[in-house]
Amino acid sequence: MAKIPESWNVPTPEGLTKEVDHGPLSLGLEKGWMRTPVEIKPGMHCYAALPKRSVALDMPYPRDWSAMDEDWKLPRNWREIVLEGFKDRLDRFRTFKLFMDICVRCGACADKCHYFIGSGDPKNMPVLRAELLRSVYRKHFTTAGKLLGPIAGARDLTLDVLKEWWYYLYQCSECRRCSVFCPYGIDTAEITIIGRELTNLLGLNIDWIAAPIDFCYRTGNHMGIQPHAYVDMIDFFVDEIENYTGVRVEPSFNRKGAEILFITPSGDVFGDPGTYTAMGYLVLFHELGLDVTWSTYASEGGNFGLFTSNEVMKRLNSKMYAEAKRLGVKWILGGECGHMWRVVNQYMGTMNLDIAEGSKMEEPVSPITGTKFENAKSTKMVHITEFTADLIRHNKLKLDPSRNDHLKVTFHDSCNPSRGMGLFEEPRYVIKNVCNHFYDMPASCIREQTYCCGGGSGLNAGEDMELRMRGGLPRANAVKYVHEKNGVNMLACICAIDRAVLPNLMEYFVPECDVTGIHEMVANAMILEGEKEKTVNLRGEPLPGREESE
Amino acid sequence: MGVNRRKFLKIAGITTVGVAATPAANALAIGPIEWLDKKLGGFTIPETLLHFFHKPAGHTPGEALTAKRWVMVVNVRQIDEEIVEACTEVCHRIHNVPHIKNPKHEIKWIWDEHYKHALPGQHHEHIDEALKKAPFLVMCNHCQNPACVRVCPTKATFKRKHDGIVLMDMHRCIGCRFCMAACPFGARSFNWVDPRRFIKEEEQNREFPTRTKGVVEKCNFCAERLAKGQIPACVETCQELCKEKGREPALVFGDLEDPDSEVRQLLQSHYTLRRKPELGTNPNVYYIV
Amino acid sequence: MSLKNLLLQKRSPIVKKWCDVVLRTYPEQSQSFLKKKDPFGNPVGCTIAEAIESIYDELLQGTESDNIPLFFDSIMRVRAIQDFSPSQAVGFVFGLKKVIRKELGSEILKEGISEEWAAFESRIDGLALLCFDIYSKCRQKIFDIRVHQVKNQSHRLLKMAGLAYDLPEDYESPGYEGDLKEGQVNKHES
Amino acid sequence: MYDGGKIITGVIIGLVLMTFPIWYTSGRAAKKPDIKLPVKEKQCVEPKDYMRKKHMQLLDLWRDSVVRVAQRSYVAFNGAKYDMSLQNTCISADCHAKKTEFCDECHNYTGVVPTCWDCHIEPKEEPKEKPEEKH
Amino acid sequence: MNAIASLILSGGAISMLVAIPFLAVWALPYVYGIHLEWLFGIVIPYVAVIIFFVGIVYRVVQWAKCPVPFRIPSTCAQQKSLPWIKYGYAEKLDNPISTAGVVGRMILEVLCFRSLFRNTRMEFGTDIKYKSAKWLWLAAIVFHYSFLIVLIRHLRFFTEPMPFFVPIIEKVDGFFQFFLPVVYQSGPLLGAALTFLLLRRLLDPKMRYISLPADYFPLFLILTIAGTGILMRYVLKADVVSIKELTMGLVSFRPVIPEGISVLFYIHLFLVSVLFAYFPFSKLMHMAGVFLSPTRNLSNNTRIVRHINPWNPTVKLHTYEAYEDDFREKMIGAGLPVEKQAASPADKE
Repeated sequence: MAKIPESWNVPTPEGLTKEVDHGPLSLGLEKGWMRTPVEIKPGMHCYAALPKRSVALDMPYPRDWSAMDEDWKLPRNWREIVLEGFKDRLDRFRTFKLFMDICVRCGACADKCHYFIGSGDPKNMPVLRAELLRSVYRKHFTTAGKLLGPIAGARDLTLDVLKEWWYYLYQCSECRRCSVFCPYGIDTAEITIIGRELTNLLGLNIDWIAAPIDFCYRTGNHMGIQPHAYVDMIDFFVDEIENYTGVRVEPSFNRKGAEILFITPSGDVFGDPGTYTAMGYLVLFHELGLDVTWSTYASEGGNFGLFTSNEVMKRLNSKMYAEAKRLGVKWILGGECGHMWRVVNQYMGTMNLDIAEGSKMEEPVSPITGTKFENAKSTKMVHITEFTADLIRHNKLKLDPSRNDHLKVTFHDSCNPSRGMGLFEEPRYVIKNVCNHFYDMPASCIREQTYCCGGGSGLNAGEDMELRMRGGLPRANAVKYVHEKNGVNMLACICAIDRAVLPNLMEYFVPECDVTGIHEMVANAMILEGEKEKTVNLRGEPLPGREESE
Repeated sequence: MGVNRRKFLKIAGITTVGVAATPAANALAIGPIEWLDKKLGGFTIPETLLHFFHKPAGHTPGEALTAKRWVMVVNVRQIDEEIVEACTEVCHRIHNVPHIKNPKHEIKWIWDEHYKHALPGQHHEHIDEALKKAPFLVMCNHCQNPACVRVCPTKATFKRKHDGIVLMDMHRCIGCRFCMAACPFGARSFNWVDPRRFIKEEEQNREFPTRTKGVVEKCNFCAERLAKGQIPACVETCQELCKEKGREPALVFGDLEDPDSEVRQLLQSHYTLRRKPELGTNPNVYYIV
Repeated sequence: MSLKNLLLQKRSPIVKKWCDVVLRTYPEQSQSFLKKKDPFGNPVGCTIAEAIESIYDELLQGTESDNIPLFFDSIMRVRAIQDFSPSQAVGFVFGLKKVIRKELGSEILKEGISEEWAAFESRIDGLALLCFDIYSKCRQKIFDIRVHQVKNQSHRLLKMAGLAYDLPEDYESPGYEGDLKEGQVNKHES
Repeated sequence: MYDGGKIITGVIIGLVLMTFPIWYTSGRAAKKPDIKLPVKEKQCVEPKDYMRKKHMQLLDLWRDSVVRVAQRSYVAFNGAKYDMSLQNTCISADCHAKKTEFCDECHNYTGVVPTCWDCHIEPKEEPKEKPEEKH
Repeated sequence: MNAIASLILSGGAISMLVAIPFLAVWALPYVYGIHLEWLFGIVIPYVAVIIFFVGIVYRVVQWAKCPVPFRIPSTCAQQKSLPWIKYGYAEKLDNPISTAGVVGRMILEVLCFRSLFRNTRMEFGTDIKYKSAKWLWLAAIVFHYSFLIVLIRHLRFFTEPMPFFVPIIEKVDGFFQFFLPVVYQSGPLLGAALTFLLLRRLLDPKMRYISLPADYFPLFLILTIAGTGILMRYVLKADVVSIKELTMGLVSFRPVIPEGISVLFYIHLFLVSVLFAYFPFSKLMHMAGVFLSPTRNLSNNTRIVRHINPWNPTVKLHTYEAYEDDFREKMIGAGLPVEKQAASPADKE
């Protein structure tokens, strides 16, 4: 008789009956989390970074390894490296040191994490995710922990602990939802960011992050698109726009002397449905006659360095100011992107503003309306929904929202612009002006309490689909609610990762709902000068009620 | 009773007497319980618990007047303005009842009422003129079935079991005024203002407490005088005055349950009325009209 | 009394216990959370509770309703992406038998309706098979999405084949001569 | 140190608030209560130590006994009988004649405000009390 | 460390802490004739208070020594943006750009526990209803304020004459004037809140999972302190005058050990000393830490004002020139402008 391969993990019949019939709840007899070893499961983590990714950025210890292997091929002195890195970061980040010290484990954050909600894995509670690091902090950096050990909640940094770190640090999308509810503002995202820096000291990145940073560093964008391909791609959009609207837009690239540099995540240029949003930008700029240029060098808004380390983030981000300075633009316009805007809002000025010294950059002013963007005075970068909302407010766009009448739209507040910036009203204002049917999701799922798409912070790979689906479940559930209640069939968002992750999530949980960027809807609603009669939208889909007129 | 309690304390070894033992006591041979008692120092069984289990703590003084049911008989025909004034004055003085001019804030324990208000059921137009105008002395009726007691949320007002007097425990009154609403005779007054301000220091009776702002008060049938073997102040004053005037006593106080008492005889020989008997509170003040 | 009436009578304890059977397949630490009645804060628990109740009601209706697959779908869609082996994911259906036996065992014997019960049991078995079908479809969907994602991401690029940038085979970092294993192609490429 | 100015200011404010009793007292020793004991009576109704700790509970017992069950005579530990009355027994000419020299000494010292005197009338004291207090 | 082990550990620790002063002050004099009141009444309290102050300052200084490289406030409301987009009081407080806003946010955070208050949840019915899940907030706020009031009330033992606010607080605290001595509401409330917080940790499996001995210990410690205090006030009556002599001796640096103080007081005082000494080494440091949390005490104005990172690293960049070198020919091929024209083929690698 053929044997069943062991890796199948087929349960025995006895095991099966056990699964169904559980005894009464044990009260306090369960094993403590410190003694529950991590079990790395497929579908719940991303593949390890390929060694070649580490070359351009000189990331340490590139090697061929896999999380499922017993041996992670760590350097011999890995403990010293991690502990030294830990200490170094304790001295450099007050956030980190403070967050290691003051948590009282009140549990306010426990059920706020979308991964915990969707999976029920207790180690996905933000407090416990942070405790994974805190326990090691206590053991190695506090007297009480050194003396009392597990009594003080301290434990040694062992290989199992490191694996546990890695597994759960890459199950956090750094969305900061827990931080909103924490009485001390402990930001688990901050802890995850630093924890991931530590894993990177040992070359333990995931490929979905390592590849984009590597590509971005060399080619300017995550996809590794070389300049000519980038231009080709946009040209392709130009043709499609002409096809659908009858108007030929003329974008320019790397053009010196332009007034505005436009930077958007490359996801918008190369992945559906972001591409339609990119076409939306093109239409908008053309219609306004904006003196704007795209750059192939700074062709990426997103910054996976945020998910890798501070230094990498800075290296990738520097291209924005460097390019703005080289081209002599007055200010930068940023496309719809999530973590790009967290970096721009919270890190860019601090990290790289010195690069812009001596450039022609000045406080952004909309050339169309004359509005000064005072809130971008220092960083000199304006969010495109701020820009468009201002245009609409000043009636500078000819809009026919009824062209979007077949859409019933809801808006997904992307984590980063929400809790790292506070961009709530601008996108809603734009949506409400370009379509007639807008329904917000319930209040505990939007704005500062918004749920993550489940694939943020570099976790939008294909191999961790189960993780993404679990994490996205609360979001999908809320969309399903408005879908059933209001017939919502379009989920708008202002984040390229959302546009990559949410379609999969919707396909699984709410198949009737599609995903769009806001500027796709803006462009669809715009009455263009010299346009032909519109029968299709930017996706080439026929507009209901208009197809016959042709 | 008190002696028993002391014994209990000693036997259980829970008194603190041992702690305070003087050197002389130390010299004496002490029993094991007292020794333990001493060693335990601050660790005694809480006095609060004793308090809980050992009410009452004292005993009734020997000279006290006692009865099963105190009643008062008022002979309306014998009362004149002078008697009313004297009774009111003495009552209010010894009980530190403030004299407040503002009728809204007025406090009264005993007062003069019109016949038609005092006995509304017995009133008609053609009643004896003299009766109509006669001063009519009223006070708390110390009802057998007091509505005020039933409504009090803190049991601040209560009926004394052994003699039927309805009393107020000012320590407990929270000023909710349910009792005032419940009392059909308007016998209760609420201290809207601090009463001490309205009692001249030289007129204070230092042996009787005043009240504070925010409590209800009323006639107590001079419970504090009964304890000392004295009859209520108004009765005493009235009887003296009546004697001077050569009248029968207008106020008589006594035990209704005692067949030989003066009140029983009066009630047998006279036709008496009580205020609002139809309400079923069963008042203990009787009027001879 | 017929089995149906008994089942109706004991509806709420049976539904509650069946729900508990499902919830007990989750880690103990999250069970109390899963019982919270907050459809947005606790979508998993609420979906399960709602669907279990509806399935039970439909089951009592007797007629093979079209709705049962829908309710199972809402549960299985969640469980298919969670940490369960297929047997664990589907096993809760059989739990209903055990729950009913515990609640009504003696009554079934007393009333002499064991034949009716046997028929009901085989209906539950049927439900389990249905549930397994749905589970498989959900898993299939996940794999479809996975494939779709890879296709979708490169679909524009494929239109202009050959333009994607990748490392040259012989690329070597100037300062670093580590044990790079070139040519090792991962299953995944962004 | 980063944000040193703000943090040090905060720490100093915190320290000043938390050390309030120390600088408020500023090293001077507080005057201890000085109780004037009765001249005539040598013995209270219960032993001194008992009275020091539990007089309030005794008085509570008294008041309930007097007001609610009309038992007014207290048998003291040595068998003597006392009228249970704060006004007429405790704070009377024979015993603790002056409230200010007895009750208030400890009560002011420990900051306990009894509600007794809201109703019960304290004994009269000569008005020369006040200048005496200033010494 | 599971819940039972944690409970046994912290419960055992508390029992020991009670036993030490009990045996030392109560038994030793009888058994060996040794009097240690001076140790528990004077030395240990002084040492504990010194540890408390030095420890807190040390910890805060340690935190202060770490820079705040980035300005990363959690933005819990609309940002300050275009003038016509609503930026009202709620926004100024939850997403501040000015110092005033930050101060307001911190006041709400520290005095009203704003973030815990946010904890709402929704329930389905025919309509969506918001149901607040504010028990944690309520228990936390009751606990902290009761504790504060209890502390202020204790000033009556540490000041002579008392400052004006102490009698006021006492009066408010004993408002209902029931029982004798008057029951201060803060005592039972403190006990109730602590019990709730403890039960919450024990009965909710996920709370039990995340709790450490270090979470149970302070709860037990404060409960025991409150318990001994309540015992002394209402039940086992302590000699308040002697106690005040001792405490006043402590604050005026003329320590004395008066006669007649019960052992219960020494237990109370010892546990308080333990709490003081334990404070700087424990999670209780959140008292100081809450003021320093960079996600709450910074304004969201990095796009308006540049924030400086003191250790802003110098990093290797991939410059445009290097980029153009990599892709020059392809760029020229695609019609993109270049800074340098293509080199002759011979120059190339």
